[in-house]
Amino acid sequence: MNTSVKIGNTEFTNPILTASGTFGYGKEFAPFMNLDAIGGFCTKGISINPRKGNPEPRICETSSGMLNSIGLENCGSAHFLETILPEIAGYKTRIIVNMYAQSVEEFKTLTEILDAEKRIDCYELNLSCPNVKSGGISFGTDPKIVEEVTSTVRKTTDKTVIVKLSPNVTDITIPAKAAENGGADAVSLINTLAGLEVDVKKKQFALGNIIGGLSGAAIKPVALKLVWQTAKAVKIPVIGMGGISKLDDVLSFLMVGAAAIQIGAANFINPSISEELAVELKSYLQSENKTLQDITGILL
Amino acid sequence: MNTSVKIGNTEFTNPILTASGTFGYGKEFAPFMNLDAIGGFCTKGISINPRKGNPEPRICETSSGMLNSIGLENCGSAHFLETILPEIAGYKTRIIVNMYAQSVEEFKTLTEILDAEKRIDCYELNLSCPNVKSGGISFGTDPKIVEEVTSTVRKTTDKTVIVKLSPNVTDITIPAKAAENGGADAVSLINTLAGLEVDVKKKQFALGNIIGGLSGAAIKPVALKLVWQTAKAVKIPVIGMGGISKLDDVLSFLMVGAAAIQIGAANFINPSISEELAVELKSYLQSENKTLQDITGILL
Amino acid sequence: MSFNLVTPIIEKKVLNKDMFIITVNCTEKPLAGQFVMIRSVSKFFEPYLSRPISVYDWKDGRLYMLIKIVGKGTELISNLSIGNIIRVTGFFGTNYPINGKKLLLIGGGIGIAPLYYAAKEAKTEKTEFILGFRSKDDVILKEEFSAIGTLNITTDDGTAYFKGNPVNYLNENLKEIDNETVILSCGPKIMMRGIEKALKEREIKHYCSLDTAMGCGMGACLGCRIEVDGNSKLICKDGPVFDAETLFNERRK
Amino acid sequence: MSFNLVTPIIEKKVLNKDMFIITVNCTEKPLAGQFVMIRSVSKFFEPYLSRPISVYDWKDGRLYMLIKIVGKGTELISNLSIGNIIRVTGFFGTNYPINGKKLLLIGGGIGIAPLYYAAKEAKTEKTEFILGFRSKDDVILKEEFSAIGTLNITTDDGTAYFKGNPVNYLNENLKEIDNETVILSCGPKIMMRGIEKALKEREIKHYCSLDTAMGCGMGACLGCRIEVDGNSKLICKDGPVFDAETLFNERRK
Ligand SMILES: Cc1cc2nc3c(=O)[nH]c(=O)nc-3n(C[C@H](O)[C@H](O)[C@H](O)COP(=O)(O)OP(=O)(O)OC[C@H]3O[C@@H](n4cnc5c(N)ncnc54)[C@H](O)[C@@H]3O)c2cc1C
Ligand SMILES: Cc1cc2nc3c(=O)[nH]c(=O)nc-3n(C[C@H](O)[C@H](O)[C@H](O)COP(=O)(O)OP(=O)(O)OC[C@H]3O[C@@H](n4cnc5c(N)ncnc54)[C@H](O)[C@@H]3O)c2cc1C
Ligand SMILES: Cc1cc2nc3c(=O)[nH]c(=O)nc-3n(C[C@H](O)[C@H](O)[C@H](O)COP(=O)(O)O)c2cc1C
Ligand SMILES: Cc1cc2nc3c(=O)[nH]c(=O)nc-3n(C[C@H](O)[C@H](O)[C@H](O)COP(=O)(O)O)c2cc1C
Ligand code: FES
Ligand code: FES
Repeated sequence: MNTSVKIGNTEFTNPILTASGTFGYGKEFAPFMNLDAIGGFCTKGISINPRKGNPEPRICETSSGMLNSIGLENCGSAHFLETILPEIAGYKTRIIVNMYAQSVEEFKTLTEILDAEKRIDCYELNLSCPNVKSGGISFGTDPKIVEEVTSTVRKTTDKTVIVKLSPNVTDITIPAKAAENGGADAVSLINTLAGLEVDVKKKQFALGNIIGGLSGAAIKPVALKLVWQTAKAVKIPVIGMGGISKLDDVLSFLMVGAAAIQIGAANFINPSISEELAVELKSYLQSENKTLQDITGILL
Repeated sequence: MNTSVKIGNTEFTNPILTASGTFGYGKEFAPFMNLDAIGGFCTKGISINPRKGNPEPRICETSSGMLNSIGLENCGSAHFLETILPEIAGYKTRIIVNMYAQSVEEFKTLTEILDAEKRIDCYELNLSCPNVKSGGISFGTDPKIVEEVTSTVRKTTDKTVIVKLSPNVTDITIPAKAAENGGADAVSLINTLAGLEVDVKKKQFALGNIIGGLSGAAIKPVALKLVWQTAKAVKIPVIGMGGISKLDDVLSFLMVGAAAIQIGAANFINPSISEELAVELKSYLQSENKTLQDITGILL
Repeated sequence: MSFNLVTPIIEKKVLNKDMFIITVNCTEKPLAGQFVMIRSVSKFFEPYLSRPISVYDWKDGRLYMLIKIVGKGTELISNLSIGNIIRVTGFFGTNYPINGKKLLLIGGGIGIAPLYYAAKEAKTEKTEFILGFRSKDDVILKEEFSAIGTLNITTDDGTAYFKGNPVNYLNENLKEIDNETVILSCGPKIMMRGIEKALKEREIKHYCSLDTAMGCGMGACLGCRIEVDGNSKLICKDGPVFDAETLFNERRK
Repeated sequence: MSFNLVTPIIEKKVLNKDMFIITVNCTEKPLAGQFVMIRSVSKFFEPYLSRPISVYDWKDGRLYMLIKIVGKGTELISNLSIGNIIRVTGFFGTNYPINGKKLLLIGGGIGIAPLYYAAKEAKTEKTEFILGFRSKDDVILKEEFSAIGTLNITTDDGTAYFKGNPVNYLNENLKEIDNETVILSCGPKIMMRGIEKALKEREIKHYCSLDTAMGCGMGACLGCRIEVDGNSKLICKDGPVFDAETLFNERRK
């Protein structure tokens, strides 16, 4: 049963990937699952220099979900290349480095730093982070900047370039088309929904950073709608994510047009869920006597 | 313990209101609660002429929430004035008529039709409905139209005018300020988040209309963030709603700056929840020896 | 008068792997065919919506509910034990007309639930049931139903009683049913439509109880709307009992 | 070796209205001070995150967890019965150093949980406990703890044993504690900070176990980060056991 998916020049053995920030650098999950059982995984968002991230508390539980304001704490590109990549280079699964930068130049520099590394298969550009140059409003909201960042990275690398979109926009198809025009191999969506929680007893915000990103089953309907809308608006593959926790969720995203999916916060609930869903998807396709292409996009 | 709140020229006995579309026309809940125990309620969205609404299925359960694509089925302004209003006129609680129209002229006409009715205390303009004139994109996304609709209605009535905002925008403070400039007495937010669900077994969309509105506990963090943001951006009162199901939720919205709150889908879980929360709010304030104003906006 | 109770389960009887009966105190008296909305009461809102459940029986201030485990909500309720608290709101919906001289109650699967109380409340000369089950070991409540009417059982796989579904049984016995008989039915739509087709040349009244996912159950959310004869009806308020002839309009074809 | 078990509760002991012990089979052997992430397994994701729970005891392939009902998650687990399935993942975190000649284990409230297994695993000449409770009827597991060390109990309201909290007890008995003693503590932050203050002029080693809400418990979400001596540490991975001196740096003041 062939479940492989081609995105850009990267062949994934199956469409089950894991989402940035919820899978560490992969090795944290090795004790619990066979990393080669999934198509690939996204690393924590990497920036040129290490980042401390936001003040505590940084996570807070919500109804059927969680808020996080980690603030993209990461080890920085140098440490990633020298220490972390060698530890995960041995796996066969595809490695997608999620990139975090605060200007077009930074995205270019970061790509150049990483590009020599053969073992990195794809880049996922996190465009929902604040663009310091334009007063902190996120990159993802201005199509011109989305296109500029995408085409700049496109010219700097032959690796597969995935542009990750934020749901906190009026019309997500605008940044999606801008990424397509910029030469992206695919778009991935959705990043977290902006939200906050109040600790009523302490009469304080629950998160140190006040605003955080909402993930988990609660946001799945919003993610499905935006994936369906985007899959109809662009020709490049769409990678869907947002609240995926069971096989039906995987199938829902595939049916509305996602070529592959990413599992995020559900990795915290069951560290081997991504492998389990890859196995369940195969047996579903076998029992229905269908190929992946048979169900992808049937509701478009 | 005085818990009253003044919005425009309307005095509410307490800040607990119920949301349009989740409280019918009020009388459906009379067998289960004392309607005068809450500050007021919003009617189902009323349009000039009766509307059939969307095809079935029209509701679908989600994780900690529900999707609806009712499509603003309602009895129309004439039937509302002749048959329904007389049945609820006897209650003391404030009556807020939620208005649904597809053009500025229609909003004006609808206001004129309703305005003679003394028993109607406020209007809540539902600006998250599609604006047929501008190709169905919702009113709420274009600040010019928001301001035009608001000022048109403002000039047509002395009743309290509340403008209800959709969360499906990049920056909700833009339509909020436009409503303020148009002369709105208050803004109320959030309306539902756009979303969809898939019935995997039937390989179909769960809703007849494909896209529906997401309500319930799942969306509360998003609603809190948008209410906090809006309360900081405008001077007029903000009425907060989105997933309110328990006292802590009411307090959270008040603390981030809501002058009053609306309970929506939770009315389906417990038909007397709005009365219960009004009672619980009073005893909370008594036990904390605080007035409503003491806790409203302490986190702004 | 309506009620909105937060009340403990006082009795629980497991009939087979997916059917059980739970009992709560409820002083209000229901009409035949009415239903309640129930949910487990906890700090969580999962599943979010309450579930519509018919009155299976009501006596001495006690409400009995026959429940089949279908999905998340009914499964959660099935895991509750005596003493656990549930919210029960009701009674909702219109009633089965039960003043007919002769009653024929046709139920499919869990559709049998509202038929017991309806038959018990009816003052008729002749009460007969056709109850359809998948197979022998799915058959439940035989004594209860036969105590209040002539019970004919069908099993789809024929492992016992009449082989076939209730509509097959009806078609084979149509001649014995006179025009004074009123048919009350509940079950899958295809069964109710099948009954209508069987009654094509007949003047027999047939009321059916519809099943659909519900938001509020009390006429507020407009989620259960269907079109009957071109106009909007709410299954929870204008139903769940409808005149099958107008609903399916199979007889004029 | 790590494990990710979906396994039934095989034993449950209720100690008082908000404390209980549950047991599951678990062949892996933990180190003193390590913890697991547990959640009830159901179709719903409420509460969403798993809860970090220390190893209270481990013997003959069985893991014992002492749990205090605080909020939604611990309450849900408390309602489970023998046979109900839970997910248990672990073992996470660093261990208490237990090779000291003399051990003084100080616990406050539910903080006593990791101290039992730590003391049992330690090969020491002298093991002593100071366990603090709110009042007399909150005192639990007296036999268990006194069987493996000298047990001193404090109650905030003084209704039994020493009146005051563990730090008051420590201050009153500081002289008898020689510098060879290693202190292991777990409980509210103010208690651990209080111990550090008491040890101002002393060269006594003190390791404390921190408590915080956790997302993954396995070093992937970065949600449990704290700053120790200016650099980023993860409570779930670089802790939960920390050198209290560096953490609170009360001794240099
Ligand atoms: C007026 C009325 C009276 C009823 N009386 C009874 C009764 O006495 N006993 C009893 O066991 N059940 C009764 N039902 C059906 C019962 O409400 C559904 O079985 C229940 O809502 C399913 O909920 P769930 O959480 O188990 O399934 P879900 O987890 O919600 O869904 C599981 C699957 O069942 C489907 N489904 C959900 N709701 C319904 C529904 N209402 N009908 C058919 N399929 C559905 C879903 O589409 C899904 O595919 C009645 C329904 C109505 C409308
Ligand atoms: C390493 C470690 C080991 C632990 N070992 C044990 C143990 O052996 N036995 C035991 O009973 N508990 C232990 N805890 C604490 C336990 O994890 C929390 O009590 C639990 O997570 C609370 O979850 P809840 O759903 O009951 O509370 P929630 O419903 O999540 O919250 C209720 C209230 O408690 C607060 N709260 C939530 N989590 C924590 C927390 N971790 N610490 C303090 N307050 C919290 C919340 O802010 C809220 O105000 C341990 C915690 C850690 C980090
Ligand atoms: C703790 C946490 C950290 C995250 N960090 C990142 C990140 O560094 N970069 C990024 O693009 N997305 C990040 N995300 C977003 C996820 O990749 C994903 O887009 C989002 O959580 C929705 O998917 P889910 O509901 O399956 O989690 C993070 C999410 C969580 C919960
Ligand atoms: C079944 C249903 C019908 C609704 N109808 C309307 C409507 O007619 N007009 C409107 O402005 N909002 C309508 N809403 C949105 C609610 O008023 C409210 O803004 C939203 O549900 C968020 O609040 P909640 O999470 O508390 O339900 C409806 C919501 C539901 C669930
Ligand atoms: S279920 Fe809400 S109106 Fe019928
Ligand atoms: S709890 Fe996730 S990294 Fe520590």
